[in-house]
Amino acid sequence: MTQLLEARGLSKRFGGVLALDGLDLDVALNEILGFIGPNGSGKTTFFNVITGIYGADAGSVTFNGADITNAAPRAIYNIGMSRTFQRSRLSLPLSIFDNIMIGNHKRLNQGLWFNLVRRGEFKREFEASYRAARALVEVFEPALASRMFEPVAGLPMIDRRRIEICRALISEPKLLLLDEPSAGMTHDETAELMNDILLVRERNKNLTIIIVEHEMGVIERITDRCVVLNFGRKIAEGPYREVASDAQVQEAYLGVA
Amino acid sequence: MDVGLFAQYVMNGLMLGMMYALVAVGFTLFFGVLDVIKFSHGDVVTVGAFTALAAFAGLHALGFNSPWLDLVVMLAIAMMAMAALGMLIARYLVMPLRSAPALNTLLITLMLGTVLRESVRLFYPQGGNPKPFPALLPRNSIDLGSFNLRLDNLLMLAAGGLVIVGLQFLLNRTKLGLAIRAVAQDEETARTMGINFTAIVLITFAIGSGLAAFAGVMNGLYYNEINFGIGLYLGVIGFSAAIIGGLGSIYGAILGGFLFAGLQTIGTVLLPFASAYKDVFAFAVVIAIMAWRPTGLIQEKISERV
Amino acid sequence: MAEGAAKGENARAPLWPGLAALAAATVYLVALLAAENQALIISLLAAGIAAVLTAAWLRLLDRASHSFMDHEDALGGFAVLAALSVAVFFHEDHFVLLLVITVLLYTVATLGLNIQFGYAGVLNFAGASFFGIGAYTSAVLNAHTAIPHLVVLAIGGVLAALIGSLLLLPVLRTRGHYAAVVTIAFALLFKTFLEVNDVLGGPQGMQVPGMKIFGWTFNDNIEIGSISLSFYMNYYVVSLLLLVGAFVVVRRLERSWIGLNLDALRLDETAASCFGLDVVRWKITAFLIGNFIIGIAGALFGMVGSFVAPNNYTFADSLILVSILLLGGIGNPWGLIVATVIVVVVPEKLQTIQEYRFLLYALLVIAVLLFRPEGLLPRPIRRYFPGWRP
Amino acid sequence: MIRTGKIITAGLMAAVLALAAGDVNAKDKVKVGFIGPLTGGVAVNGIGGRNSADLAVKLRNADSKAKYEYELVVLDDECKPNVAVQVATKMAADKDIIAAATHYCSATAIATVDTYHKFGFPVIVWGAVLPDITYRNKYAEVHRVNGTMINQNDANADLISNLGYKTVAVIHDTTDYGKGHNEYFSKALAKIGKAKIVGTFGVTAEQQDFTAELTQIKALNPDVIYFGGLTPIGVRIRSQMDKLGIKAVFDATSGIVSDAYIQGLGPLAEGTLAFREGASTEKLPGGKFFMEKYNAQKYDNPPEAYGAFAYAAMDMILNTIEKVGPDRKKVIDDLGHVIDRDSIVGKITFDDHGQNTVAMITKYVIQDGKFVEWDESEYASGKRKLPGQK
Repeated sequence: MTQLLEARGLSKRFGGVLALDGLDLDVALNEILGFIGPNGSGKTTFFNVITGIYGADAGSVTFNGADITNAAPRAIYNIGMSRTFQRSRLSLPLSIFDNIMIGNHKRLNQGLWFNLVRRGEFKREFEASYRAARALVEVFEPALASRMFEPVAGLPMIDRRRIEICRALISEPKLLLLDEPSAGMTHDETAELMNDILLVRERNKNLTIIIVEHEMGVIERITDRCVVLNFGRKIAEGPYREVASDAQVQEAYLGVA
Repeated sequence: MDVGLFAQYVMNGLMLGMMYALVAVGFTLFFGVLDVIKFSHGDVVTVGAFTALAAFAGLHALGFNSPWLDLVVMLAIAMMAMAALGMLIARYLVMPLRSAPALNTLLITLMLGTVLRESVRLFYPQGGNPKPFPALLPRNSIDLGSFNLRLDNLLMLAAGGLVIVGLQFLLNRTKLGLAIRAVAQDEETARTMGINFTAIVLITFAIGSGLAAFAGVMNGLYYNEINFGIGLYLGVIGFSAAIIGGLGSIYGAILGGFLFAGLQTIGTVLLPFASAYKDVFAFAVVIAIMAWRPTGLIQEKISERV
Repeated sequence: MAEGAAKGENARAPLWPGLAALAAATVYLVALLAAENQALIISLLAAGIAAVLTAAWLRLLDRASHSFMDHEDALGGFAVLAALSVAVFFHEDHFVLLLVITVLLYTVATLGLNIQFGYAGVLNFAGASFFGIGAYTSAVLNAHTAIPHLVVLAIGGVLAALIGSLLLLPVLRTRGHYAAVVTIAFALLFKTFLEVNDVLGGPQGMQVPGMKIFGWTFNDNIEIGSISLSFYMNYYVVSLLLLVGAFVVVRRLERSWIGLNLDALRLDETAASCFGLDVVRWKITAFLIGNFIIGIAGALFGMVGSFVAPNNYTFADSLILVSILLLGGIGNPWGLIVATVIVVVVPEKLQTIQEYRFLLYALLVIAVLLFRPEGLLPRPIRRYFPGWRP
Repeated sequence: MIRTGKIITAGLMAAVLALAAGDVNAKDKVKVGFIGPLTGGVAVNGIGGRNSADLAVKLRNADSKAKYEYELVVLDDECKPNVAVQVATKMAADKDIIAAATHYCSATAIATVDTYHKFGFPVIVWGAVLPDITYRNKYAEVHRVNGTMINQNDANADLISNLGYKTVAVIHDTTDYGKGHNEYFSKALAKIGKAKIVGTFGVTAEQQDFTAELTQIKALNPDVIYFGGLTPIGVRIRSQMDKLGIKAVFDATSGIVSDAYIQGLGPLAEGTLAFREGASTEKLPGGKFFMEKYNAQKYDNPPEAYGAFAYAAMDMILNTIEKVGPDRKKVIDDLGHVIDRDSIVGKITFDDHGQNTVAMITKYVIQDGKFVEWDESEYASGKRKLPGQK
């Protein structure tokens, strides 16, 4: 099967620390890849490097056949990769709709003339986007769909997570990066959120997902395959059960001696 | 240019730089602990100078006439009064606004500056006029060619230097300094270390404002004249100095202060008979420095706020 | 706010509360401008404050703001009528007209500032300097060239934007307080430059020839039959047009994807760039458009005041512009109008305590920042089309 | 006193009645204006002038034979051209104000003449000395009771040359005032041809630190430093001269003739030269009368150097209004031919530019903390010597 994302010998250094140490990684089209490892093992750094927030010190990244090593974040977003953040990074004073539209940037006409003068056309584009956003929100939480023009500041954590995922999904990316979606949520909330994610996946078969997660239950339930990182290196790879039983992993990660 | 003249320029630059540095250090201290710019700082300098002047008048009313005694008492009163003022400002204007955008803090302290300035102008007797400031330091001077070396300038430079060294000692060698630096590094950790955050902030503002009073008195002794406007200018330059130096870095502030004075002096030498352009020159260089080093020359702490 | 918007989702707010608020404000403004006896003025101000507080307490203000959200176009029209009626009322009173013109043009300037700071979060502490660039442009061009004066206004805006673009590199590279110092340094540099450079009149300043459009001289009083209008009426009309224009542009900007882009980059540059936003492009756009608007306002104000001097464009004046922004409520154009009236008109009317007016004004701003940090009229949530319903 | 019609339409009937009740069966009220620097570094001169004008009005209102009851409207020009244009516009635009005594600072007076002309508002300048104020244009509205700086600079150059000084460095503020002084002094000095100017430095009014300029001057080592500017920077420059050990004579103008200068410098003020047109107040014809009345009012400021002129200007305005009635046009006509009118500053005659011709100049030297007339000073008698005085 074809590879959507290929990382080769990817390295990133912060001062003395090697956050990524010659990491090789392949992500197949349409799979859900679990990305696990102890804190500071380089998971988030990996996300930040492939999304262009940090430049790589060595190695290369290919996405959908194109070399995106050290490309700008916006270029990477434009060719179909989008993400959520470990610490929720919504624009709190803005409405639910606005936050989702931020994720819709590449499909919105950004021309000055269009936005300021051609208000008729703008209205059509706006209404279309509103319908799309609303439909997407309904998948996650119908109750939110009627509150599209309220500030997200007023929402509970789980709803913020949902909005953040909607923001990442609205542009229909090929690859979705989820950075600890369960952080700061109860067990039940997490379960609920995962169902929603799977539901989205049902509708859009060719969506590939990489998920960083500490809740092993989640990983076990939704991933096709796992990669375990430690000290920026890949120490194991495979279906969750195999990986979980791997001695090295248990020592490094699950802490079981 | 002959040596004497050159020495004269250097002396002028040093005196200016010392005053700028003392003000800039205040800005950088406040920013260190609270990530805020307290723009009323410049006008605290003014109020400090006027407090000292009032103290002087009081002393004379009481019949004291020894310059040294006068000077010591004036400094003590002014610095203590400004320290108190600084604490009040921190407690009731700056800390309540911590949750608000940093611009609000900047603006509220700017407005406070206006209040202080206007109060001096309106409520100090004839506060609208330039006030003579007593020359309390020995005025003996030696003429070395076209260089007029004055004892009082030397004394002031020495005093300023001592103050800065003392501050360094306080910050690096004492428990209090450790606490201040801890707070500056990271508020949360500091709290967990059991440091009383509020107390440290107040003390820091007291120290910074005390320095402002010192700078104010120095300004008075140097120019032998003070007016309600001196603070505005000193404040803006002190702020620029702290910024080009790198907010949060004491050395940066000192460097920035002397750098700015240097620029002004160089400006005059480079543009003889157009010396009025010296500030244009100095500020242009400041902008250039910001383009070159967006976080200041010595960077310890990036300001993400505002 | 939230529950208000929730109401807004299903029911359209009625028009009348907004209209009532507008009418009340207009009458009050006329009264304040007309009053000359100090006791009267002070009691008027007290009454005004009391009225606003009670209105807020009775939640009338929310209702007004909702009807503004839903019927903005209509109410905008009425606002223009109100402005015109004020002008008619004081048609021969030179000074009052000048005062209101000042309000109009300061509002235009703060609208420009609002794009930069309120939306894009690009600090500009040199607003008065760019205002001054516009004013000096009209001083020089009106005196030494035959360029039509409407074109001069445009040139004023362009020059402000051009000179402003000298600051682009440092402004783009710096953040927070460091960005602040760049514009502060520019403000000081600009004023000192005007002061020491004789070509532009030095500290003495320059006279600005009055405006002429198609041979119509603005500085002559207008005689229509028996009634005579102050010559300021000419400027009043042009200023009002300029304000309406700027207001519409800023509104449409905010209520478009561009407004969204600016908010996004203000609130979280990194996240925004992860979703395809070109931070540099939009920062530049905001900075230039903002300065352009400020420059035009300045150019017109130069002609109105018929005199320019460095002291009009000091750092302190820039701060006044910024404090108008904060008083009104960052990002809310209607708030800007209210704040400008307060900042420009009130100190002017309190002449008997003229020695103390700066002091009181500063205390007022401090109070607002302490007790209403989000400004008098906080910016409501973005509505792309007033009264639009799914 | 209030625009009744408007207040009523503004819905404030009650207030009007209350206020109107006050004026029942009084003399007609007439408003006259005063403009001067009430704040800033030269405030004392402005306040002295205001008190003197106020005195003139008070005495007139106390006089039962007066036809009208006068109200003095006072505005502050802060000695800044831009502010001056604003307040001048405000005053001239108020039709109720008939005429005014205006301006101590030349920079403000020269900036406002066009405004007075535009509004047809008669003014008498009471303190500003720049010739252009009356001579640049030929405005019927503008008059001046005090003399210009030309004569004082002649006298100044004269004294310097006669004392045998050879080299002069000039420092002047870069407003029209300072530039004017520089121009006329240089001319006068060149005409005599004994001393030469070795360097000229323009400085701005806000400047605090002059060591840079003074260091250059020190290198030029002049006998005399001529200063064309006002008290605040005068004080700074004189004290910083001392810092740099510059021994030269400090030779200043009417701009520093003010107790504030002496208070500002203490002993350092000793030996400063200054010049003023007209006799010193004590020696004026009406000087004694003026001082008595002034002190009787217990003002908290002395009248300062130009108080007597402010009194004379205001008194002339009141006389004219009594004569021709409260009508701007008539007042302008009457002021058009003023010949040998008595006043406390002596007979006043306006030439075709409305300039009072005051030939007499008083030379001052500061001795023991007082402005002493040169000819009576111990420096003239040789008892004391200025630096380098032969």
